Amino acid sequence: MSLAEFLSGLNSVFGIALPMVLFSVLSAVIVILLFAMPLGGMCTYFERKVAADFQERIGPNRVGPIGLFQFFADGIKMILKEDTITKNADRFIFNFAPSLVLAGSLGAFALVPFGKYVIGADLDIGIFYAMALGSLVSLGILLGAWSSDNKWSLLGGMRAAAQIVSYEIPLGIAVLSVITVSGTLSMQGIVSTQAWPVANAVDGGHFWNVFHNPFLMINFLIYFIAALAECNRTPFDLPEAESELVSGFNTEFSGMRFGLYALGEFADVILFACIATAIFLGGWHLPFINFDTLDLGLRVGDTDLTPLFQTILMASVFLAKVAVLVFVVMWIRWTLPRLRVDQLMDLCWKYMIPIGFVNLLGCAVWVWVFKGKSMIQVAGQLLGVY
Amino acid sequence: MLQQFGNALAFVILAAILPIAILTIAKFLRPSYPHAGKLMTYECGEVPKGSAYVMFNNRFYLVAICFLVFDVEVALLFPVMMLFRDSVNSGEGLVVFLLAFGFLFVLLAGLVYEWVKGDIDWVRDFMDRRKALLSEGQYKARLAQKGHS
Amino acid sequence: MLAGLSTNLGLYLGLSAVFFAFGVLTVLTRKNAVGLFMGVELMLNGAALNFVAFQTFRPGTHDSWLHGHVFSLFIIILAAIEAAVALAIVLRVFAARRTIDPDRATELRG
Amino acid sequence: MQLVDFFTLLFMLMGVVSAVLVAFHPNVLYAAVALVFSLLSVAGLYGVLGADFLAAVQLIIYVGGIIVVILFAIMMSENIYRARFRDAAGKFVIPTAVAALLIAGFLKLFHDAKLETRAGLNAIPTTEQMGRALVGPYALVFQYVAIVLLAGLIGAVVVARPHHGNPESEAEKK
Repeated sequence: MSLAEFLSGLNSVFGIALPMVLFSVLSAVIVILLFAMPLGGMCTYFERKVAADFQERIGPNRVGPIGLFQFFADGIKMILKEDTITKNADRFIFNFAPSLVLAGSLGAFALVPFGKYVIGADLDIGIFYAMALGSLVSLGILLGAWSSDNKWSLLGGMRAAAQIVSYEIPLGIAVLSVITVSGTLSMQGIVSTQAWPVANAVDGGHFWNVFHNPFLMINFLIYFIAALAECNRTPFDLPEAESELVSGFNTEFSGMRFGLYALGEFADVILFACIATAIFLGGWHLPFINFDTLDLGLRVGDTDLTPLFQTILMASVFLAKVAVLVFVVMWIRWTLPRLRVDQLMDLCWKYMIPIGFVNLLGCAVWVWVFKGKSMIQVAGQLLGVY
Repeated sequence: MLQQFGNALAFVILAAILPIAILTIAKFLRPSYPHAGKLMTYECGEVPKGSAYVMFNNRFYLVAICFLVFDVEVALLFPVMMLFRDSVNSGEGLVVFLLAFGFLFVLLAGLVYEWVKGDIDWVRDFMDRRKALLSEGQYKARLAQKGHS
Repeated sequence: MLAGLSTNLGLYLGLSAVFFAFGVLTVLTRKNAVGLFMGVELMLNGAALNFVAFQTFRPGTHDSWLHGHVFSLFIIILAAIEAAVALAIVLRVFAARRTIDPDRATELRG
Repeated sequence: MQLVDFFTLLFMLMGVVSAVLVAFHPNVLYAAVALVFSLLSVAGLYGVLGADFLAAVQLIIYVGGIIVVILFAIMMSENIYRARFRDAAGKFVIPTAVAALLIAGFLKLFHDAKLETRAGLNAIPTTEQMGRALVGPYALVFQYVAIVLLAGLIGAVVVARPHHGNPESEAEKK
């Protein structure tokens, strides 16, 4: 009874295609439990190390070789801390709100394209579904703040919800301009249109969307700023501003509940870095070389190992870009001061939305004039390369 | 396509169950000595008075209303803008362009209206900043019209 | 036992009927304006589900447009607009009357 | 039995139970949370029926927009959030009878109609087709909805505006 027989025997249980079910549950477990959560934890450590370097101090180096296991220590401490639910808090909603917040941020990791065929769920409405899950986060924060029956957490929760809700519009406009250029909603489709342009290839890529046209560059900045605001990161972390609102909507959370919200925030930062890399910075594409046509010629026995190495190469290129973006987010945290509420709302409604719409119009005109070609392709044609 | 939906659903279900699982695991591991002091809502050490649900600034509702309308606009533009590149290649790009941006500019008029009327100013009676734009006479007239001293 | 559940049109129509009926029930029993509005939302969802079910089970024979899906898309959009206006009215009534119990906000005078 | 049948049953049960809660729960806030679950179940059913774009639109506009607006409205009216008023059960008799009659009538109608079943749900992506419909036969409706949205936006903002000399600001001054 070898494993193969056991597995093939499985798919007749109740007639459900069990291997497919196992595959999807396994991919969910791997991406969420082995990628999103540990990386979220590591980010807390990286953030403190980066902050230490900016302020010329050493940062955590007690736990583990250079403090690498710091976040394990934090995690265990959080779990062992007492978690009190105040007397007149809504017990049911108080326990149910963090699962909404985490469902929104961790659930969208299904759409992160690590490699050509390596993606949680290659939906045809990829990026649109990611924005839909983003709306669950604001609902979870609002319910969490409301149910803790505390003036400060309610005000902080309302401000956080108003901020996240109103910054979803510039985010949507930036994604719209990417869709105008790439023509498809599925994440793998958007990434595949960003390959390095090959001379008169039928469906060749037009290199990274950021360099597709000048309007899309500006919309990348708008996407990045709106993503910062969505994750409540400085300079938009007014809802948790320690000084004014006593730590905003998570005033009443203690113990592991607070740990979950902090983990949710970092999972959001990583998620938006991954999505920004996938739709703006060309996912796993590098300039000048196209991975899928790269034949490494690695053959062991009769199995061709090229696809395996290609996938590893693609995933590492993708994760390198994500790391750069996450570093920039941390970098911004220790350089920019915090915005007031009215500056925050003015920036969104009076500056980012109009600029986003103008750049969306610019993108459409560019696609119409140059028939969807990017700056690089047009320049190549002028220089006679393509 | 249903298989991809199944994968996405597996992600969402796992992500929703995770916090509940972690919290129940943590419930057994952690100490729990609730006494009156801990169970009071935190109010910088004071005894909390009054309910937490005070009536507050209705700027939140104007933001919620504006968000709803512009979110609908973005959601409606998604399928149309997705078609735009193919329609340009197949020759009818102008029609899609005019329809999409006609829709967009009608709603942008709403944003301009609110901007001019000062509805999306977060601080009510934002007249002092507006004063810089108006001449002295216009500002006095504006104040008189609003019935201020 | 569960075979063919998802491919049976009657179930979807039955569910949309249940949604609609509970929407009517919510409108009749809720005491405040926001509760009424939730009932209307349930009714709209029941109708939209009906359109989508018929589009999937009986696609148009003479053209391949997704009429049912587009129709329920417009239902969702107009429900959103209705929510915006309803919130504004509820805000006004609450500011003027300090309560949003429809029974007590009956006078039409200013 | 396909896995999709299991999820269809799950969504339907979730929908019915949450619809009952929306109608009968004394606390309005819990009714709003139940409404969230019924909207999620309808979004799931759209997914099963193959309308993937509609499932995402439902999530974004309903769960991300309307429920947030409803919660804002509930949070503002403070006297009902905690009110676990147990009003007279009599209030539920007539409406429940009306609802039961409605459900019985519809179910009988659908039972007699011998509605057809399909071999399987071949789900094809619908976003492209929806976009073509919005630009094709429904182009006029598309522009008309823009004007309705604009009217709704300006109307809601004017009504919700706090000052500029309407009765509310006099009430504030008194």
